[in-house]
Amino acid sequence: MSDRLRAFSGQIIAVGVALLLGAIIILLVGESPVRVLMTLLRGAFGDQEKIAGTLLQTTPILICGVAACIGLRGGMFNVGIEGQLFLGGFAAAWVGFTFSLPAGIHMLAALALAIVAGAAWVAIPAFFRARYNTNEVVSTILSNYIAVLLTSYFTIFLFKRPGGWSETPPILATAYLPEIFSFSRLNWGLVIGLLLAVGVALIFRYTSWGYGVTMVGSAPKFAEYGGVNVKRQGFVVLLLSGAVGGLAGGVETLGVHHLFMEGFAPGFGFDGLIAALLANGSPVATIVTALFFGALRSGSLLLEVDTSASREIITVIQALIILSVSAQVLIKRRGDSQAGERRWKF
Amino acid sequence: AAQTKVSVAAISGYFAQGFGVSIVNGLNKAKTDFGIDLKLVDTGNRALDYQEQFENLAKGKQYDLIFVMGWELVDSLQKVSKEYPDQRFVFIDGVLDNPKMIYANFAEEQGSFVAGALASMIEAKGSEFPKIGDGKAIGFVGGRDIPVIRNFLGGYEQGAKYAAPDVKVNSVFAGTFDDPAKGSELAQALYGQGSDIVYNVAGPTGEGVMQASAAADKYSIGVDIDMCGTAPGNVLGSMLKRGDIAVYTLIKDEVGGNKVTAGTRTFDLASGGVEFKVCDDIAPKIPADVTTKLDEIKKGILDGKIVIAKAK
Amino acid sequence: MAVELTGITKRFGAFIANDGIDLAVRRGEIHAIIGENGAGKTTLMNILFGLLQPDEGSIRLNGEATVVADPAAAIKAGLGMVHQHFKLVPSLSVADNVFLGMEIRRHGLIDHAAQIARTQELSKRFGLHVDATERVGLLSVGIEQRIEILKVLVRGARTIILDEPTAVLTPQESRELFQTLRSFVAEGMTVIFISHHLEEVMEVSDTVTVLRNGRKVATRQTSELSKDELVRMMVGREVSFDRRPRAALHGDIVLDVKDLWARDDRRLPAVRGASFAVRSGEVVGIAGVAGNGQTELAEVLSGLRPASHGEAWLKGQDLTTLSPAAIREAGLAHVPGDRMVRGVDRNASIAANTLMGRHHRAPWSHNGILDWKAIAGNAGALIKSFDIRAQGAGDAVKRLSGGNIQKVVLAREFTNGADFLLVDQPTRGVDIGAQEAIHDEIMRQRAAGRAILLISVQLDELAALADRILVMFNGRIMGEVAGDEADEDRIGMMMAGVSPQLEPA
Amino acid sequence: MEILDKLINVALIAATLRTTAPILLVALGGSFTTKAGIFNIGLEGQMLAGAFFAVIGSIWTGSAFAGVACGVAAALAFALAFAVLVVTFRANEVVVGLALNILAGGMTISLMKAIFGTRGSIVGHGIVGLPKVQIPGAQALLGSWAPLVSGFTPIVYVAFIAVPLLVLFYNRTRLGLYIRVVGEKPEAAEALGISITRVRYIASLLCGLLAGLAGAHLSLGYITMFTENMSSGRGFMAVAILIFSNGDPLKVLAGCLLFGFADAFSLRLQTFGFPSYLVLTVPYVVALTALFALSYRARPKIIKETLASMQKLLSVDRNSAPVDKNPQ
Ligand SMILES: Nc1ncnc2c1ncn2[C@@H]1O[C@H](COP(=O)(O)OP(=O)(O)OP(=O)(O)O)[C@@H](O)[C@H]1O
Ligand SMILES: Nc1ncnc2c1ncn2[C@@H]1O[C@H](COP(=O)(O)OP(=O)(O)OP(=O)(O)O)[C@@H](O)[C@H]1O
Ligand SMILES: [Mg+2]
Ligand SMILES: [Mg+2]
Repeated sequence: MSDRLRAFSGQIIAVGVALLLGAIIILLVGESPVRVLMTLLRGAFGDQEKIAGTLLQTTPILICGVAACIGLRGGMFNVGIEGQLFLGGFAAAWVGFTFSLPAGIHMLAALALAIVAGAAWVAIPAFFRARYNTNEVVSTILSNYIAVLLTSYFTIFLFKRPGGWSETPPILATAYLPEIFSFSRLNWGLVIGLLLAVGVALIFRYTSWGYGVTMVGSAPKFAEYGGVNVKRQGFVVLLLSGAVGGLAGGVETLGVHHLFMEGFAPGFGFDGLIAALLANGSPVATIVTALFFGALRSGSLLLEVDTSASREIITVIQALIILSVSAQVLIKRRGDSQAGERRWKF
Repeated sequence: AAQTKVSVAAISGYFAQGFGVSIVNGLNKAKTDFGIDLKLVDTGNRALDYQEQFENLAKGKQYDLIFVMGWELVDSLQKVSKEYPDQRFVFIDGVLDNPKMIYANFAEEQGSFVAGALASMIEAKGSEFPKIGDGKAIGFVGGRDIPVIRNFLGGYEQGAKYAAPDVKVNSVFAGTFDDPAKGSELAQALYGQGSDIVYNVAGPTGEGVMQASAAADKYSIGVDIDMCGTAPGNVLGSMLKRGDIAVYTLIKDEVGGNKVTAGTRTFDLASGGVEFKVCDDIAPKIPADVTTKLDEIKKGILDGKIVIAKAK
Repeated sequence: MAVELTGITKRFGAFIANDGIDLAVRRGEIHAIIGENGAGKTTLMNILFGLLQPDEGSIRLNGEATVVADPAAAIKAGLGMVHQHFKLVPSLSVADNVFLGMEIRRHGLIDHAAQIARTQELSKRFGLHVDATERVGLLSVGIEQRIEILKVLVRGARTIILDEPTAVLTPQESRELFQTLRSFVAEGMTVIFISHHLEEVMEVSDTVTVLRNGRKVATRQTSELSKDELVRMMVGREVSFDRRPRAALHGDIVLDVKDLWARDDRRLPAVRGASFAVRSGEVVGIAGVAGNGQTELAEVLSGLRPASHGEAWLKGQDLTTLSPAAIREAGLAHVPGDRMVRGVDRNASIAANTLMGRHHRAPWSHNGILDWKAIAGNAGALIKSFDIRAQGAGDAVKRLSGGNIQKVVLAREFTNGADFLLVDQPTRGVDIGAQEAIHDEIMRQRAAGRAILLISVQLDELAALADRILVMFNGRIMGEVAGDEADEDRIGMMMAGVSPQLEPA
Repeated sequence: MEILDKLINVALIAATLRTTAPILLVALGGSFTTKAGIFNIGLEGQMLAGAFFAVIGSIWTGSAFAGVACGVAAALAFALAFAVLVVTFRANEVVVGLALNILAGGMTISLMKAIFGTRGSIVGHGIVGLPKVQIPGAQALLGSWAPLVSGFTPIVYVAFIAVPLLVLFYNRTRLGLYIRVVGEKPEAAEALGISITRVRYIASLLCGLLAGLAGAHLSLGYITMFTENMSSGRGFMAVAILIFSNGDPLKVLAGCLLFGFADAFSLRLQTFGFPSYLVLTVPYVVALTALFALSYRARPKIIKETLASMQKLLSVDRNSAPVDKNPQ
């Protein structure tokens, strides 16, 4: 237990170091770190609407983070969540504006297709990873670019809303994910994300399948020896990860935008991956890290209005946090072995 | 109540690109001239963020006018303007169906028509004009394939057809406003295929087009702001979309106690909000017949004889 | 004195691998170092060669006190080391490998031609025949070793350390090697070598140093020693070639292997036409020098490696057509040879480790849901019954000592209710107390009517446990010896590739 | 025919060379880390930092070459951070690489806003671009083929000349050899007193050097400006190429030419009425297809090797090996 405590305190220290570096950079771009911090806090938690706004930002990061966690558990780096999110978002919108179905069923159908689209999009990289050991990091990154262009093509050339900007027709209200409060766009997507995080954690902890997959990720040869079909589970894990990535897109479409547009939700896939990495692959801890990133994002919206710093300073801080966390755990572990474990754990 | 100090905010994801730059220029000029409070907010590119950003601006009731530029902001703008009916929003570059808002509408198809006409007439001269081959084609590089850009292209094509029907227009899109290298390659491809004049409507991507015209020693046409300086000798002219004039006039009215009210202001060839400027170093080389014809065309547009279809 | 080590102590965490070792090696002698697995031989040599730094103690080379900060310092002092695992670069040529780190250069560029010429010249001079232009990846282990020795020679070594040089060699290659070593000594060089083969130590060395549990037991002139004395010093007790008492209870054939072939990772045939059967209540041993196809055989039987030909029937099912999971279902339990990689997840708890392979089955899970209470309870029981020294089932496996990790593996595999136990090197790196316990457990399993295939490089282990011993050489089963007639000479001959039919003893 | 002429001509080849150069440079940079056994997904960020600081340096000093030096220095700083984290702290290289990419993106935008007041792009402001090198006599000797050898910025020549230099480097120099050894068999390097850490640091920095040049080429050579994220995935393309070329300079060249060509060719396809968004996916699709196809092809090679080894074995072994049951 003290191990876990030490890891946790290390994580906190690392975040602190990153924030300190961030403060220096803020000084460099000519702003006051204190003012930036206060603005961020106000922007993230200033009133109930702001808090809801933070949770709204948290939702896609959380769901993408869970998608990443699923992959990481099985030793797979799904860097393609971004693309899966775009395709899922488009698929959900397509169901939403093409069919008319009873409320609820319509929404579920749209989410289902989003899930299928996400899974389908990762299927080819997953197949090649599982069968021929093709590096999934590169193949999923490259497929992101294709996904974004492809959904733009669908949107602009095939389904453009007449007279509108580069966007599809709006989905029918029957497909909406209901909002939770009257004063915010915050919707049941957050609940889906939370349930998903807890559910995935439980599945990994309490099912035989989850045990096998965890072993594939942490000790593949052991898993193979124990009769786990390493290749198949690798494929399945990437597929599930992609499915959840697609779901994230569906949730954004049905809960927030109610249509699909160009530049739908750029960067959430990466944010989610980072949140998952920071949480060391634990879906429940991802709730915390996603909330942290959500608060940063949401706080940053006030940053442009109230200070002269760019919102991108947030991105810089995020990157610094990841870097210092990835370094600090290793300072401790450095003496452990000579060979160096190059797994995703850091 | 007469206002002692006017406070203005502007929000967009495109302040760095040609048209955005000209808006920022206008705002800054207004700031210097009238001492207004000015806040620029960059939306970034995440659709999820837009609505909160509008709310953050509108909530304090601090800004008299909020200028909004960019079609991707429309959905959020509509929602927020309903939530804050007292807040005056100025939507730049288009007209929406909300009658309570202020619209600054630009007739970019008019300027593009002139650009197309000039380009095709010069192309039709063939080798009489320096650097022109006998390909009888002109080019167009768009940023993303979206309605506004299509409207530019439409005007350009109609103008070309009107002035020299046998000159072909080759149009391509970079798919992005942020990849000048791609813009340069696209332009060079067009030049390589015999289009001697390329009109760019592609933000920073288009910057690559301008630079390519210098590299290939062909012609380019700039957009939004005066781009004659980017490749002297190779830029025929620029289709100016005077965002600066639009915001400056609106703010001037406001400061002068003449409150800006809902409705559409059109900035077109007639009002000088859109204008085609031939570069000074090129102007003397343009044959007289072309200049005459061009003036006729401009007049035709002004008195409504020439009707330009807008792209949907 | 070529080498003098005084009071060398090396700790890895709490574990003491070398404990105050003194070692003196005279110039011009062949000095053998022996000891059981894990006695600390490699560690000591690594310290001498600068790959590890001692926590205490000092080193004198050629009479001078020396700090061997890194291998470069050792090389400079005239030391050379041929490692237990070869350190050659497969994609480079022989000459490039030989000169790696001391390339011959002209105008700042590596002069491949000169390197090749020098390598040919050296190889001729020392009788180490190699083709300097070949790529190392294509060569056999025997030749790889020659290259390693050339590497050492070209660096001007006068004292050569060889860590288990014969473990991977055929007897003939070993003989050639020793001839070479003797010629070195004749030229005034010094040789230190580590070996597990007592005969070759007796035959070749001038002096022997015995290590046990990280300490030096003694250094003696070889000529004054008998093999028995050596063995006693090594293990600290008389080796019992005593067989475990047993009742004959051979039952039906459980495993029937017919003409089985398989390839190794280099895609070369590693198992070649193995045929044998194992009955219930029987321990069949497989003897052989490491690397003669035993590992591959075990992997094929457990489904981890495809067979290229042949069949292996386990209770009516052909294992070669089944997945590892299906083979487990069919009734196999497997104690893998490389337990750290295959046998456990070091970072997981003991409880999680006892789960592998049966996580789909009651009582560990019901309908796909794990029952962690039952799992922990079961693991606790195993900890008790297998005498695993741990604080509890929640302990991470990486905190256990090697022997206890092995017991975790055994505990899991032996309680699976499988009819066929595939046991690969069960006592490698395990201390003597634990060895006894493991042997007891294997005999208990035999008494319970399991069919057991025991792979081991330790003949005494096989002699003690096996009812029959099969000897593997170069992928083939060379012959069979009844356990109670186990005779080291006969088995040794077969291990060296001499077929008993061809050369009747 | 006329269409073909319009599509495939000297201009297309020249365009291919231009589009190839930046990817080639960054991929050659990655070759160092690949050969040294480091998976460097951070190329994209190093390139972007190089592009940004090259522009800053050029504005600041008024000299294109000083700008290039600034860009290279920035990329080196990123490479150094990468090396410290990955080599010394042994952090996961994918995590560090991705984080550095994100850092580069955020930092360039923040600095742009801090320095120029707006984000987006930097044009004008006195940026001095690299001059174009006109090879004397090219026009006279080659006529219409002259654009293939003349009229590029110096870095383009550097990129292509670097290929044979790297071949020489890996085969004939000590450092090159050590980089290969450290990547292929670190134990061997360690045993011979070659410092793995030092070699990996050097490889990382060499990588930063070329990635920085690639970035500077984008913003001062290819065109003269900087835009947000102007590396546009070229670094990732390079990583894809590195994976199936294993960092061998000639294979890297082949891969880069393939993508350069796909890029240049697809841009031309648009003029024939193909939808722009689909055409724009072509380079990525080509990269992915190549990645998949080449990892698929790794299979038959194993079979061939096996056959060869079997034959070798059979010649000494009288017993004939049986027919494969499970050809893998
Ligand atoms: N780097 C290390 N970290 C922790 N323990 C180590 C390390 N290296 C060796 N040991 C331990 O030190 C002990 C001695 O190891 P060493 O390799 O010297 O044994 P050995 O006598 O060479 O055995 P073998 O005959 O199996 O080669 C072993 O128990 C081993 O597990
Ligand atoms: N032991 C080593 N570990 C790591 N890198 C090394 C080692 N020895 C040399 N190198 C690297 O190899 C490169 C060449 O080293 P070398 O010692 O040949 O340099 P040099 O002697 O100055 O060369 P020259 O004098 O021939 O120009 C250097 O970059 C050096 O850093
Ligand atoms: Mg050993
Ligand atoms: Mg050893």
